[in-house]
Parts: sequence; C-alpha cells; structure tokens
Amino acid sequence: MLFAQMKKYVLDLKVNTKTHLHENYVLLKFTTQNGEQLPDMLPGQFVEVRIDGSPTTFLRRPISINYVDKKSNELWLLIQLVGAGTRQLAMAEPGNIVNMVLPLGNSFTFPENKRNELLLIGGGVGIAPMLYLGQTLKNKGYTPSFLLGARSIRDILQLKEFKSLGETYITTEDGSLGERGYVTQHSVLQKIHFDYIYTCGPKPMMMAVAKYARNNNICCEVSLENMMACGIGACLCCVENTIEGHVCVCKEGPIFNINKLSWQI
Amino acid sequence: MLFAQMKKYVLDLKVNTKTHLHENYVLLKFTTQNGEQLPDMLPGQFVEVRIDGSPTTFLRRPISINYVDKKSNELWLLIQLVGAGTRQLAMAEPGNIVNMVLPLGNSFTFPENKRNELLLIGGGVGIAPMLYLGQTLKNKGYTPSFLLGARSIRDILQLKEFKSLGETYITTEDGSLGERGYVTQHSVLQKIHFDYIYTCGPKPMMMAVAKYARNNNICCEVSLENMMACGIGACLCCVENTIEGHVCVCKEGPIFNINKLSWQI
Amino acid sequence: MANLNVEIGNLKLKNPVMTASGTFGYGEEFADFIDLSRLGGILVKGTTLHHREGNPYPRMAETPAGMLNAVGLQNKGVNYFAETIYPRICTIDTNIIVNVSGSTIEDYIATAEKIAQLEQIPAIELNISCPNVKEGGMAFGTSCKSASTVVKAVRKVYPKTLIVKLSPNVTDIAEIAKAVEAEGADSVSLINTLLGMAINVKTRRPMLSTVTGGLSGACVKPVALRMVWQTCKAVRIPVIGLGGIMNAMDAIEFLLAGATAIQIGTANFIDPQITIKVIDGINAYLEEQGCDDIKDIIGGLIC
Amino acid sequence: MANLNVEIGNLKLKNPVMTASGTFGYGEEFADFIDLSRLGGILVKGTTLHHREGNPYPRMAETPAGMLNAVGLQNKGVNYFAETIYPRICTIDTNIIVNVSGSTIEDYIATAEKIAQLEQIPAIELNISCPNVKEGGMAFGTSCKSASTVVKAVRKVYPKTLIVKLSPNVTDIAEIAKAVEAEGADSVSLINTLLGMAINVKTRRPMLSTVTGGLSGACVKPVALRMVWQTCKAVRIPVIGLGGIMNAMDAIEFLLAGATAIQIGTANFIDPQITIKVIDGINAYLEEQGCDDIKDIIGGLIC
Ligand SMILES: Cc1cc2nc3c(=O)[nH]c(=O)nc-3n(C[C@H](O)[C@H](O)[C@H](O)COP(=O)(O)OP(=O)(O)OC[C@H]3O[C@@H](n4cnc5c(N)ncnc54)[C@H](O)[C@@H]3O)c2cc1C
Ligand SMILES: Cc1cc2nc3c(=O)[nH]c(=O)nc-3n(C[C@H](O)[C@H](O)[C@H](O)COP(=O)(O)OP(=O)(O)OC[C@H]3O[C@@H](n4cnc5c(N)ncnc54)[C@H](O)[C@@H]3O)c2cc1C
Ligand SMILES: Cc1cc2nc3c(=O)[nH]c(=O)nc-3n(C[C@H](O)[C@H](O)[C@H](O)COP(=O)(O)O)c2cc1C
Ligand SMILES: Cc1cc2nc3c(=O)[nH]c(=O)nc-3n(C[C@H](O)[C@H](O)[C@H](O)COP(=O)(O)O)c2cc1C
Ligand code: FES
Ligand code: FES
Repeated sequence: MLFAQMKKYVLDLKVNTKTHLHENYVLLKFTTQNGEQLPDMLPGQFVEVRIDGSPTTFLRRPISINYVDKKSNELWLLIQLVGAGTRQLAMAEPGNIVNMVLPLGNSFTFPENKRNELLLIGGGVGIAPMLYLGQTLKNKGYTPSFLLGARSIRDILQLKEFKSLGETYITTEDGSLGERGYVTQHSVLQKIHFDYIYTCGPKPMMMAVAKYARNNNICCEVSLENMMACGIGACLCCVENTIEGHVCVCKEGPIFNINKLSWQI
Repeated sequence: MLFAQMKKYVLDLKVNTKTHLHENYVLLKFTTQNGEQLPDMLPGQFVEVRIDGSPTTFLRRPISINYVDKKSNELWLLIQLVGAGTRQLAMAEPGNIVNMVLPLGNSFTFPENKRNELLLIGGGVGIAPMLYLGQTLKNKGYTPSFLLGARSIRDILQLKEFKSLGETYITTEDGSLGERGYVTQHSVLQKIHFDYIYTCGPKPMMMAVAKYARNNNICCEVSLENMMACGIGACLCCVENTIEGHVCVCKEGPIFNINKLSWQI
Repeated sequence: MANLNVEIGNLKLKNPVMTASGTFGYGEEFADFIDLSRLGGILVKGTTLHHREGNPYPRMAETPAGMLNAVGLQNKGVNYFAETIYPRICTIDTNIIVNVSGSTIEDYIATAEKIAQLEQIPAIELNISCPNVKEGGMAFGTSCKSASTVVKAVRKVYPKTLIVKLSPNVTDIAEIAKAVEAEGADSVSLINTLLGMAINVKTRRPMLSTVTGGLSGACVKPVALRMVWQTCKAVRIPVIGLGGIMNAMDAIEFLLAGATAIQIGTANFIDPQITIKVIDGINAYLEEQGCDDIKDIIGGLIC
Repeated sequence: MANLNVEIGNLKLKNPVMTASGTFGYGEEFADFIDLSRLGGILVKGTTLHHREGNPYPRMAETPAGMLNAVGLQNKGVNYFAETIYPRICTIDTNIIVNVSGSTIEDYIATAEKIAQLEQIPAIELNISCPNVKEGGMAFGTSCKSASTVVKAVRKVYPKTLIVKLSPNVTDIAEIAKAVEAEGADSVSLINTLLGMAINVKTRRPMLSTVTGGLSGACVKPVALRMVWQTCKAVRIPVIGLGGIMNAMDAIEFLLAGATAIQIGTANFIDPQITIKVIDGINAYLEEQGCDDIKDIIGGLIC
C-alpha cells in the first residue's frame, strides 16, 4: 500500500455544472475560481466537503474523487442523496462556491505488469472512485475492465464513461440490465482470470468480492468507508481493525489490500 | 390597550416578490399557496418566521406586519439584514415557501374622535408597522400624518407608499432629505398639535418621542422589541417592566401605551 | 394504530408525549395550533407558593442549536393558579400536571398541599432543579441528601402521583434518582436545563441579566439521553425523559434508552405543532418496526 | 498589532490560542494548512504509559452542533512518543505540550517523569477527565479528593508547568479547580468533553461502540463558558478555557470570562485553518475596541 504524502489544500471550488443522474444521484463538476490548476490527486483519494446551509450538518462530508479532468481542470464528485448533508450539497448550483479539503487519503496501487488483467468492481455509488481509477490505469497503459452492480438499470451510473475506458460488465438485482444477481455472480468471473481486483461499494458486496479474491488468490484492494470527523488522521475517529491494529481509514486508507484487514471472510 | 384574542395559525406562505430596497433592506411579499384568504391581521401585530437553511439560527425570528394587501391577498414583510437569520430570510426567492406563525401580539388602538390629529413616527426599520397602521387608519376614516426618520436619504424606505396615505414629514441625520436632525426635532411638532402619536423605531428614538408626548400630554403608543423565544406568551422570556409588573411583549405587546411602561423619561 | 398507552405511577397517559414545564404556558397558548386532548399530558408552568416577578430582562439568548433562559419562575402563585387558571384548563381532556417550585421546604409543602386539593390535577412534578433562581431549588437537586429531604417532606402531604424533576448539573444523576426513589417518588423526570452562559462581546456584558441561565434545545440531547439511560438502569420507578427532543426520532431514542414517557420543551417554540407530529411519528415508527405496542420499544436499546 | 503575549506559569505564549488535545494530532497533520509557529501552543494527543489500541469502531457520531467521540486514548505510549514523534515535532517554534492520561496514579507519575526529560516540552496537561475509558481518568476528575491525590503525586515528579484538565461532568467544577490549585497545579484547563450518548433508532443500537462518549463542539460552549467563569472566580492560577470555540468571537467570550488562554478542538475538523483565523480575529477585535494588549480584555466581563 502506497501512503500518499501529498500536500493537502483547503480550497473554495466553483460548481461548473450539475447533472441529476437520477433522483438520488447528482454529479457535480467543480473547477477553481480563478483558473489556477487543480492540485494533483490520485485515484482512490477523497475530499472533505463543507456543507453550508444545512442546519443539521456540523461536520464535513467525505466524498470520493469521481474523476479529474485535467483538460477542463475539473474535479467531479458523484453524490448519492442519503441525508441532510448530501441533499444540501446537491442543491448547489453552477457558480456556487463549495469549500473542500483535498486530496485526502492514500490511493489504489498498480501492478508492475501492465499486461495483468484488472477488474474494477463498483456497487451503487461505489462506482465513484472507479472512473478516475479506470482512466488513470488506461493512461498508464493498463487495460482495465469494469464490473458494475446495482439494484436496477436506473442505478447504473456513468455507463457511457466506463464503456469508453474498457470492457464493462453489468449485474442488476432485478435483471433489468446485464446479468441478474450480484457482482460476484457475474459469469465473467468464471471466464476470465483476473490478476487484480479493485472494489468499492456496500460493505457486504466488498466482503463478497474480497472472499472471491482470496479464494482465487487474486490481489484485491477495497475502498472503505467510515464515520469521519477530521479526514486527515488527526482525531482517530475513523479506525478500521487491521492486522497492524487500529488504523485510520482517512489517512492510512481508504484503500486497503484485503490481506491487511481482519475481515472474517 | 386592546388585547387581540385572534386565532393564530402556522402557515406555509409563498414568496410572491422580493425587492431589495437597499443593500440592507429587503421587502418580501407573501401569499398563500393555494389561493386561500390570508387570516385577518391587525396593525402592530407581528409574525414569527422560521428560518430554514441558516445553521446558526435556532429560533424563529419576529418580524412586524408591514402591510396586508387584501386585494392581492399579500402579506408584506420589510426586513433589515442584521444577522444570519435575517440574511438567510432575505435569500428567499419568488416561489420559495416560508413557514410563519401569525398573527401575533396585540395591536395599535384608535382614538374615538376621527378628527383627531394622528402622527405615526417611524425610525429606521421601525417604519415597518406604520405602513399598515396608516392604511388601516385611512380606511377607517382617520387622517394620519407620518414622520419618518433615518440616517440619510437612502435609509428612508417606502416613501411613495407613505405619501399616498397622508402628509409625510422627514428628518435625516445628515440632512440629505427633509429636515436635518432627529424626529423629535422636526418643526412640524411645533406647528401642529397632535392628539395621538404612534411610534416604532430604535429605543432611544422611541424614548425621546415618549418624553415629548408625555410633556405635551399627547396619547402615545410605542411598539417594543425584545428577545423572543415562543412569540405566543408561553415562555415568559420577552418581558417588559410595566406598572403592572413584568408582562410579555409578544402577547400583551408589542404595542404599549407609554403610561403603562416604567420608562425613566 | 399501535397502542401508545403508558403509566407513570397511577397516572395513565394516552401516549408518552407530554410538554415540558415553562415551555407550554398553561396549554391554552397552543390551543389554536393543536388539539390539546391528543397529548399524553401537559406540564404547566413552574408554580410557587407566592407570586414571583421572575428575573429582570434580558432573559433569553440563542446559542448553537439551543437557547439559554433565565425566566426565574415568574408566576402569580399557587392561589392564583387554583382560582383563576385551574378552572379554565381543568376541562382539557389530558393530564394536567403542575410543576411545583420553591425556595424552602415549607414552600414546597404548602404548594403541594394546595395542588393536592385540585381534583383534576392527578400529579405534580417537583422541580428541585431550577437553575435560574438563587434559592430556586437547584441546590435541592444537587445533593442526594437535600433531594431526599424535600421529597420526603412533600411525599407526606401529597398522595397523588409525585414526579421529581432532576437537575443535570451533577456528577451522578442516577444516585440522586435512587435517593428520591427511596423517599417514595413515583417517577423522576430529567433533565432540567444545563447551567450555561453567553457574553455579548461588543458590550462585554452577559447576555442574561442573571449572568448564567438554563440551556435547552437540541444541543443538550446527547447529555440528556445519556443521563436518562444511566437513570433507567439505576431505578425501578418509571423515568420521564426530556432535553432536546426536536422530532419523533429523538423521542424514540429516549424511549429505547428506557424512558416510559417523554416531554417536549424548546421544540414547541420552533414548531407549535411538534407534539402532535411526534405522537404521529412514534406511531409510524412502531408500524414500520412491526410493533403494536409502545412498550415493545421502551428500554429496547441493544447493547 | 496588539500585544497578544500571555503567561501560564512559566510558560510564555505568543498568543492565547492553542489547540485542544486529541483534535490536532501531533500538529504535523495541519502543517499543510497553517504555519504552526503562529500558534500559542499545541496540545498533542492524549499520551499514556503504554501503547493503547483505543475503543472499537464506531467511535464518532454527529449531534446537533456537535459530535460525540469515543476514541479512548489510542496512542503508541510515551516511549514511542519520546523516541519517534518528539524528534519530529520538537523543532516547531511553539509550545508543544503533552496531554498525559492514565488509569492509575503510577501510570500518571511514570508518564510525567518521561515527559519531564524531553527538553522541548515545557509543560504537560494532566488529563483527569477522559470519559471514554473505563479507568481513563474521569474518575480522578470527578471528586476533589482523587483529583488532589493524582495532582499531588505528579507535582512531585514534574517540575515544569503543570496544567490540569478538568472534567465538566461534575456538580461543582470550581471546587475541583481549587483542590488541584492547592496541590500546586500551575493552571487548569477546562472543559473536557461532556458525557453524552446517541442511538440509531433503526438498528436500536448505540451510535458508539462504548454506548456513551464525549460531546464536543459548538453545542457545549454555553456550559464551558459558564464553568470557566465560575472557575476563574474561584482560583488564582491562570485558567485555560475551551469547549465549543468555533470562531474569534467565541474565543473572546472565554477571555472576557477570565481565561488567560484558550484551546480550539472540534473546530479544527470543520476548518483546518480556524486557529489562525481566531488569532487574527482576536487582534482585529482588540484594535476595534481600542486595546493594545490582550490583558485589557482578560476577565473584562462587566457584570
Ligand atoms: C472515504 C469516503 C468516500 C465516500 N465517497 C462518497 C461518494 O463518492 N459519493 C457519495 O455519495 N458518498 C460517499 N461517501 C459517503 C458519504 O460520506 C455519506 O453518504 C455522507 O457523509 C452522508 O451525509 P448526509 O449528511 O447526507 O447523511 P447523514 O444523515 O448525516 O448520514 C447518513 C449516513 O451517512 C453516513 N455518514 C454520515 N456522516 C458521515 C461522515 N462524516 N463520515 C462518513 N460517513 C458518514 C452514516 O452511515 C449515516 O448513517 C463516502 C464516504 C467515505 C468515508
Ligand atoms: C415584535 C418585533 C417586531 C420586529 N419587526 C421587525 C421588522 O419588521 N423588520 C425587521 O427587519 N426586524 C424586525 N424585528 C427585529 C428582528 O426580529 C431581528 O432583527 C432579528 O431577530 C435578528 O435576527 P438575525 O438572525 O438576523 O440576527 P442575530 O445575529 O440573531 O441577532 C442580531 C440582533 O437581533 C436581535 N434578535 C435576535 N434574535 C431575536 C429574537 N428571537 N427576538 C428579538 N430580537 C432578536 C438581537 O438584538 C440581536 O443582537 C422585530 C423584532 C420584534 C421583537
Ligand atoms: C423558557 C423556559 C422556561 C422553563 N421553565 C421551567 C419551569 O418553570 N420549571 C421546570 O421544571 N423547568 C422549566 N424549564 C425547563 C424545561 O421544562 C426542560 O426541562 C428543558 O428545557 C429541557 O428540555 P428541552 O430541551 O426540550 O427544552 C424551562 C425551559 C425553558 C426553555
Ligand atoms: C476526537 C476527540 C479526541 C479527543 N481526545 C482527547 C484526549 O486525548 N485528551 C484530552 O484531554 N481531551 C481530548 N479531547 C477533548 C478535547 O481536547 C476538548 O477538551 C473538547 O473536545 C472540547 O473542546 P471543543 O469543543 O473545542 O472540541 C478529544 C476531543 C475529541 C473531539
Ligand atoms: S477522520 Fe479523523 S482520523 Fe480519520
Ligand atoms: S417570547 Fe415567549 S412569552 Fe414572549
């Protein structure tokens, strides 16, 4: 696991565009206010967003980096509306300013062999970091494939973008797109031997993926969530139990090799 | 003093129009959502506005009824931007819904003799209740005059509306409109003997007016402010010291005959 | 519709939602907004033996997610209550409970005796926790010994349901609850306000005339809930939970922690209809959770 | 630029703004955001004699205008601090103060002795108020007797500036402050977190693995300010005020109430640059008020 010691910033970014992908998901694209270059960010890292105007939101909210568009100097955040904070954030309009601390956390690691078969598995809003990871892998000369899982066709987001980066497989629980079932039941897992799996999504899904990976001796990295207060390793609120004891998901994570975790799988 | 036992309502009203009268003053005109008639309201009464979206505003904010336009079924609130709550309220846009409890408090009383000379004195945002009072008096066949005081010409608000209701005198501290000085220094007070004075504005101004009224044996009613929590006489937070002891400004006021107050004037 | 009935001593409540003393006037103030008979109970204003003018103005300051007050038990005394207010409100079809405050044991006794004679008042809430009056009772509520003394004295003269309202400004609230339970209290209610303070930096003066005042509202909920949970584990009498309840979910937290009933205070100022919304919200929660009786969730915290 | 220097015992601070233990890591975490040398002081993480894993997850819950935490003093022990962290941070040009926690008097003594040997650490803050560990010190902070005992013991082995951090979960914090003053504490800091709780109504489980945890943030400010004011009136040693300070005006309230210095905790999470803004804000306030020395406002409350 690479521990990214990158300089962090507190930035006021401007909403460039907002797209309602679905009544529960919003894609916000941000840029700097005066055209300065956005800082470097790595796939798997996240930002801590300050939510103004929500009386019940006291702390910042952690949101994965969905994509960094170097050309248009844009940072994309894909937001699922779950509570007051994310709902308020989704009300931001083009031109509005949002305060963020970024980039936070470590990042996904890359295999040495560029010919490795790589599978990026995203479930629900867990697809968010997979887009930037896929793009980065492709830029570096890898050939990523994607496996996206969701409840139904409506919940499969950014499909076009994923398809442009590599082979994209789909499962939906109701069978409305791709294969019916969970990601770990997709037939591609029987057909292709992957060398590396990256995954982000609901914990039960990630645990199922981790179990599959372990059983098949596949190197696997997961992106964990946790309740966060500071996001920078200062408060020790966001610990995950690992073979090295309690470590902070916000600093030593959110990306963990499954061999480091003490998951019962 | 008439104690208005009027039925109170909790209503969601819709912003019809918003006018920035000045960078520090906003006039919001509200109407009901589905065209129902607004409840009856009396001049001098106020509303308690819930402020959504201001993280630092916990309680409702009391705002005087500036005007009730029966024809267009509109309630007007004139708001001075002083803190987080009023600033947030001023961000309401046409179509937005604002929750209010209304109508609250007692009201101004009217002399028996319709030929009495009546003077309505407003200072700063204290002009707010004077507009509705003036209109009501005029409707009832009285002839109200107005004396408006402010720092400078820019702070004299709704002048056109006042002029349409009666003779309107002005003082500004810098002399940029009307006579230079404070309201109690206006020459009209030397020329005309008023039988009744109604006043609302900063406390020092109201005390000066009350002193003038007392010295000249003029019946005088003032509209008091106070820190309010409930606005309906339930919490006893908003007391004024009167000759009858502590009474609630929100219920037994905000309008008081100066003879009832224990002001040292 | 789930069964929402609960009991506090001999007191039967149609649902666990009551209003907190000092925040709901005598109930009448809210009659325009809600059907008062839907409430489990109304705790009327703090009542003392004699008329009290309360503290000077200013008495209120807003704080983050809360407010400070220093009303200081303004009321016209128990006789005025009995003669003028009681006849007006005794017909409301709910439990009208009088919050009794005092500066001496004799005051408490005399006030409780007077209230005991009012047929339609089934219970009193003994306020040994008002922080806003020099001898306003908080001193009684901050040690087991003085709390026991006053409860013992009032218990002798007051045969109906006796609720004792505890102060949160103590090291160990459960100890005090145990002490008053031992003297025959039928129930304890908690929390009263936390002692707090605010300063106007421009004038360099306190925001309240009394310098310190009582903190209430959403901000105190975590502390209140913790104290209710600790107290529920320590006593066998029913506990009434309050402090910062702003919505049905907050109320349910207190019930899960073990409270048999709850009171809503400051939230009434922000939404005068909140009590009814909380009753409806508790019912909706019970249905969602497949419970047909409120008792299924009281004390239902899994830990 | 007004003079912002203040003194706590022998400790000289370039300004009264410090960071609260457990909320600022070892300072390094904030080096990207602010110039650490501008701070009056940095209180590093609670340090214990031995390595501690802290409490299980979940350790944090958001509350109205605040948060609960149950970190439970996770740290690698004093030796690790001295060997690995101290060399890295001792060159920061500000006062680095170690917050010392323990479960026994012997632990406190041993840890304080180790820290005493670190030349660049001019002071310790004795944490007798951590609510998140069974024997985490809060027991020491809730009675005058136990507080005296531990302070007396540590005072014997620790010659530099000794600050004692008090628990707000007590009936009378000023009494405890007086007790530790009598044992030779150079200063008291208050408040640590209020003991609170939150429940997830869907799962019916506590939000924290330890059920109860420490409440901090804006919501506690009124209580903290009141306690600081009470304590300042009771003791002669300098008082360090904290609890819910979110901006310069909040900090000034504590200074007016009598605090010689202040600490900023939870606010660092919401704005990592808040400490610098508070320093600048205090300076601006002093200029506005026509004061050229911070001492003109310390204890300047008019009441
Ligand atoms: C590293 C990381 C990356 C994330 N990336 C994304 C993303 O790209 N898109 C997205 O939509 N969501 C993402 N999340 C989840 C997102 O942070 C939560 O949905 C959000 O905090 C909920 O806030 P709320 O106010 O809307 O809901 P609330 O009503 O506050 O809470 C709803 C639920 O969200 C979770 N939550 C609340 N506060 C926090 C917090 N401070 N830290 C962690 N979880 C919290 C809790 O499980 C809570 O029960 C990420 C979380 C983490 C830790
Ligand atoms: C009966 C009455 C009628 C009023 N009519 C008007 C009006 O027509 N137009 C108008 O602009 N303003 C009116 N006010 C004043 C208005 O209520 C305050 O300006 C407003 O509450 C400030 O809120 P804030 O959040 O913007 O400022 P804050 O930052 O909260 O406070 C700024 C100042 O406003 C005052 N204030 C704050 N909260 C309250 C409260 N709950 N009750 C009373 N005062 C408070 C305090 O003096 C405070 O120092 C009226 C007040 C009262 C009592
Ligand atoms: C304005 C006000 C007045 C109060 N008066 C009393 C009182 O007279 N007697 C009493 O026992 N409690 C009184 N309280 C305390 C409340 O009953 C309640 O215990 C406290 O506010 C906490 O609940 P809340 O957060 O829901 O408001 C008062 C509270 C407020 C805000
Ligand atoms: C996440 C977290 C961890 C803390 N850890 C410690 C600690 O190790 N030692 C200590 O004395 N106080 C600790 N505290 C308490 C703070 O130092 C401070 O006393 C409290 O948070 C109140 O200040 P605030 O409201 O500004 O945060 C911690 C607080 C938080 C929020
Ligand atoms: S959120 Fe503070 S250490 Fe991770
Ligand atoms: S504001 Fe509650 S009585 Fe007036």
